[in-house]
Amino acid sequence: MFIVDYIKEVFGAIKSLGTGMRRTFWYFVHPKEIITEQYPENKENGQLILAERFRGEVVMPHDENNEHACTGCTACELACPNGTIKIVTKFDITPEGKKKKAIDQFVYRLEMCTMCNLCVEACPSDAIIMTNDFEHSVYDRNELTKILNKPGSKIRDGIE
Amino acid sequence: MKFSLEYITKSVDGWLNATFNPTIAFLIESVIVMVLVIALFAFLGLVLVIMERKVAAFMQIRLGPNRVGPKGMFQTVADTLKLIVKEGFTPNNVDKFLFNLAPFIVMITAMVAMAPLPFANGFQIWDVNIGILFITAITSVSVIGILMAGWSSNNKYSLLGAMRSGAQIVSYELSAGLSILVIVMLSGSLRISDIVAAQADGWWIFKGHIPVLISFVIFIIAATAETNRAPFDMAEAESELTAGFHTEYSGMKFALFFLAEYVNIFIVCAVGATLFLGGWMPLHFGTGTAFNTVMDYIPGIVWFFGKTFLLIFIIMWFRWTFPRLRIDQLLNLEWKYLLPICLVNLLLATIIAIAGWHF
Amino acid sequence: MSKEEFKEKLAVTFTSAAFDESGQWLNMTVPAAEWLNVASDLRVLEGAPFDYMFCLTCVDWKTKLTMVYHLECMQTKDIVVVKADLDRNNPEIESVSYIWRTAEFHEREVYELFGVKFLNHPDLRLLILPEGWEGRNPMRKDFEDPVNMIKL
Amino acid sequence: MYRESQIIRNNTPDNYMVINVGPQHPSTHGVLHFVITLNGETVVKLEPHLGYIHRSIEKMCESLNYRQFVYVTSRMDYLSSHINNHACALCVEQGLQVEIPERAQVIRVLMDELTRLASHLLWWGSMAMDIGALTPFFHAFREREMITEIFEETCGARLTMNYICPGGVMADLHPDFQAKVKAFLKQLKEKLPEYHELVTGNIIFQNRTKGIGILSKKDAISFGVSGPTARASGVSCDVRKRYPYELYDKLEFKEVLEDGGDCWARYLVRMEEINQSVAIVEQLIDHIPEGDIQAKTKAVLKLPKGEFYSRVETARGDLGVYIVSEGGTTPYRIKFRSPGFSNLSAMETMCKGGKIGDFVAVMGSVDLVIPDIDR
Repeated sequence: MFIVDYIKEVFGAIKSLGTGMRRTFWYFVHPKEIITEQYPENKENGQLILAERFRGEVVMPHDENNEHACTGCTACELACPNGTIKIVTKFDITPEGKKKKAIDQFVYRLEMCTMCNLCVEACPSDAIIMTNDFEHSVYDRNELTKILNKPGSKIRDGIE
Repeated sequence: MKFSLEYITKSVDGWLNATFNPTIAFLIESVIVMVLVIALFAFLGLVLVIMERKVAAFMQIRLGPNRVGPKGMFQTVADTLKLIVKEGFTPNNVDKFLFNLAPFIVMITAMVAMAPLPFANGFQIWDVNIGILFITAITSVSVIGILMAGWSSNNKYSLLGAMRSGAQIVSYELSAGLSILVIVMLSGSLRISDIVAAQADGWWIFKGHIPVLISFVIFIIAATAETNRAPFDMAEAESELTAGFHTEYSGMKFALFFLAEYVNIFIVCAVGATLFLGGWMPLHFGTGTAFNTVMDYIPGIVWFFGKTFLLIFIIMWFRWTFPRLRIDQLLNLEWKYLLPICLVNLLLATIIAIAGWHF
Repeated sequence: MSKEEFKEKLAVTFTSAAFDESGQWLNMTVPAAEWLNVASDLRVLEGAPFDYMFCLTCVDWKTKLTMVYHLECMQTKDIVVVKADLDRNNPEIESVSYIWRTAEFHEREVYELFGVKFLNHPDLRLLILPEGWEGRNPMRKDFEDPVNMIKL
Repeated sequence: MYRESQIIRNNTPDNYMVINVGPQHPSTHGVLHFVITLNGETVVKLEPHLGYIHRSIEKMCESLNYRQFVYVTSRMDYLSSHINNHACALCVEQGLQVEIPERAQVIRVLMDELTRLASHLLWWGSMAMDIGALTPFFHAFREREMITEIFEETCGARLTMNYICPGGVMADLHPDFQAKVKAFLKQLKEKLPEYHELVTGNIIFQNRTKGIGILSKKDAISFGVSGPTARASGVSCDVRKRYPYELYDKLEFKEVLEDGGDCWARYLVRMEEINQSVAIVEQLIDHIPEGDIQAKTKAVLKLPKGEFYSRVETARGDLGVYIVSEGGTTPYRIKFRSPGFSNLSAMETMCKGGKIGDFVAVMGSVDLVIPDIDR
């Protein structure tokens, strides 16, 4: 009958709305379900856990003797799709008096980097790695152009 | 002694009339009332916005604003400061007069509609004998402000939003009015203080049988629609019309729209609380029990605001749960469902009122 | 149907087409002038109507342009690739928007990127590029843009 | 001469209103620009204008070698970036004729399905948001966040992973991977009924979607529509079933078909696809074989002269990668057949005659990702 259908429709509608409202009210009275993380605070209280593989920035690790593993082979420069890496080489004079190619500056332009990991994959001597530092904001764009090898550093012995 | 604001208002009135001549006393009283209303507006704006944001956040498993002040309580103060400082931008080719007038019309109607609201026993600005008619009449003027804003903005989104809003408010006035009529019939008066007094022995929602329950539900729906709140926020319809009729407004003019929206919510909820939930009347069960005595010691103004904020919470709860209706469905809902139900309901209520079956 | 069987079947209908079955799918090169006839025949082909065009593109071979149409039959899962060579200086080919509606957008894209004119296209305008780019076709191999192109 | 249908282009009368939806509009999910002609509230004509974020990825790829160009494709359909990378890897492998180790294949399929889950979860939230319910968006993001954390742990990034590379995958799975995926599946199964309570059962939502934006089966095929949008019209077009790649022919899952063709059918298809993806992940998660994660390939890849085409099923539909190689280290011409582009062309048919609200609902249900259209 028409009237019965009409009333059924109305009550069905109200019931469907009621289930939704019950769900939101359940969340309203269960503040423990809140998943917000407070960004600058969570660094201090230890909630901010970054995955160890998270790719934030390319760095060149140096050991305690200020030595790195980069031979200046430019494999990373070739692998980079964006021209982020530029390697400036120089010639060192070894104690034997031979000329040896070494890096002068490992220029890394963070503003062009897409964190694709191809340079790290390409590096034959594992000289560069990705760190999970993600706070890159600076006031001047020039600060994003970084020189990865520390001043005075030299290549570790035994890496060709 | 029970706390009542009536003594304060009476003694202030008496002192003023004794000290000054009646005209000056009246003027001073007007100034006091104006200051109080504006203070209430500011208070409502600040409280309702933070309440809405917190309710939304908790339903959406978020924390909500929590940076300014303790638990983010001063967030709205900061927002208001920002809106005051912002440039009140007027775009090219707008009808400047109407464009600047519209927010004030919306605001003034909201202010005027507050006149007959009884905040507590005897704490009422103007106890006019057609109080409830006055409120319904005044609140429907605000649609003119919205239409003005939409038309003068020289923006198609604004125009669409304003037209939607016009159609919507004209339709939902009907069911809001009819559901109010049920209470008016049962109380036998349009004067708000009489309606409240009629609920001294129990709120209408408890003693009015099913017709009052139905009209309460319909009133809440119509109130949501009349204040352009989701799921009936066709005038703004964020995902369709960006911001609807106030797309082009910024700065303080936008703040006025924003404030008026929240004040309107407060007014319709206060009307709902007065008509259905007994206004400032405390909750009573039976007669002369200890429970009733305890309830009597809670001041009327607390009851009034408690009930109003409960209704406001329900309306916010709607907003953060439901999807938006489409404009034709919105009108269908009114003309196909709410209006017939309202008319049948009115008939039932008439029978009950005539036969005196209500408690 | 294997590629060979399929080729034999098509070769009966399309006498002017050259077939190449070395690739992943059966390739079929037709003269540009006959493309519209071939297309409408393929669309209603007996047993395997190619009703789904999933790719339409163009390749610039520096001496010529080649239109590449990937067609699929929804029922038999057969795929045929139809190619048509165009003159690079005045590339023109009949539009197939009326046969496969998806071609309308793809042809507009090819029109602006390669400058191929589609005859009888319902709405041949620039789709992606802003106004004023008519005649400059960025996907052609000899396109030069001194401002926006960065050579690594 | 065969004619699919008459394409009628009328000049609209002067009293119709033209509004620009986009490029900055809350419901276009990006910088898509629609010029909509309205008669009152009714959509008379709808015309997309593209190109606001066109990066010309096809031209860029012509100067990148076969290892480098994969990362760019993550930026096309950023919600299914694993699947995009997968398509490129498949195409290059087809040219190189290399066999992928089984472990790598399983990892790829797992990642694909997790991506599909993440994409559909985001779609669910944003569709509800388009219709006007804001709360579901945050609820969907809670589950999606778990997937992005899984990706972050294994792949090193949350959105543009560049994890699947020609020859296999870039890194081995993180030791916690299986446990985390299982925890995620458990949570998703717990929360899915809530999704249905919040949105699916809601009478307003049903009224907003049922019978809205109907795309007939004939039109769907003619417009080249693919993915869930086409399957909601009854077109069986799941590439995973029709032209199986990797392990998909060995897995048990259903191709979800609906025949309504309206927003509601599209909604149901995607919701059911969530269940199917969960089923696929459950089949594989306990049976990841040991072995290599990469086939042995040269440092610099060279494809033989020829044409290679690979098709995969992304969360939005059929993604095709068409490489024309001249034998060098870079592709001579590369074409991405993106699902969004074809789906977009069917928008006018779906929206015509509806209201503005219907347009928004269609927009939500078709689930367009603008960088995918603009490439």
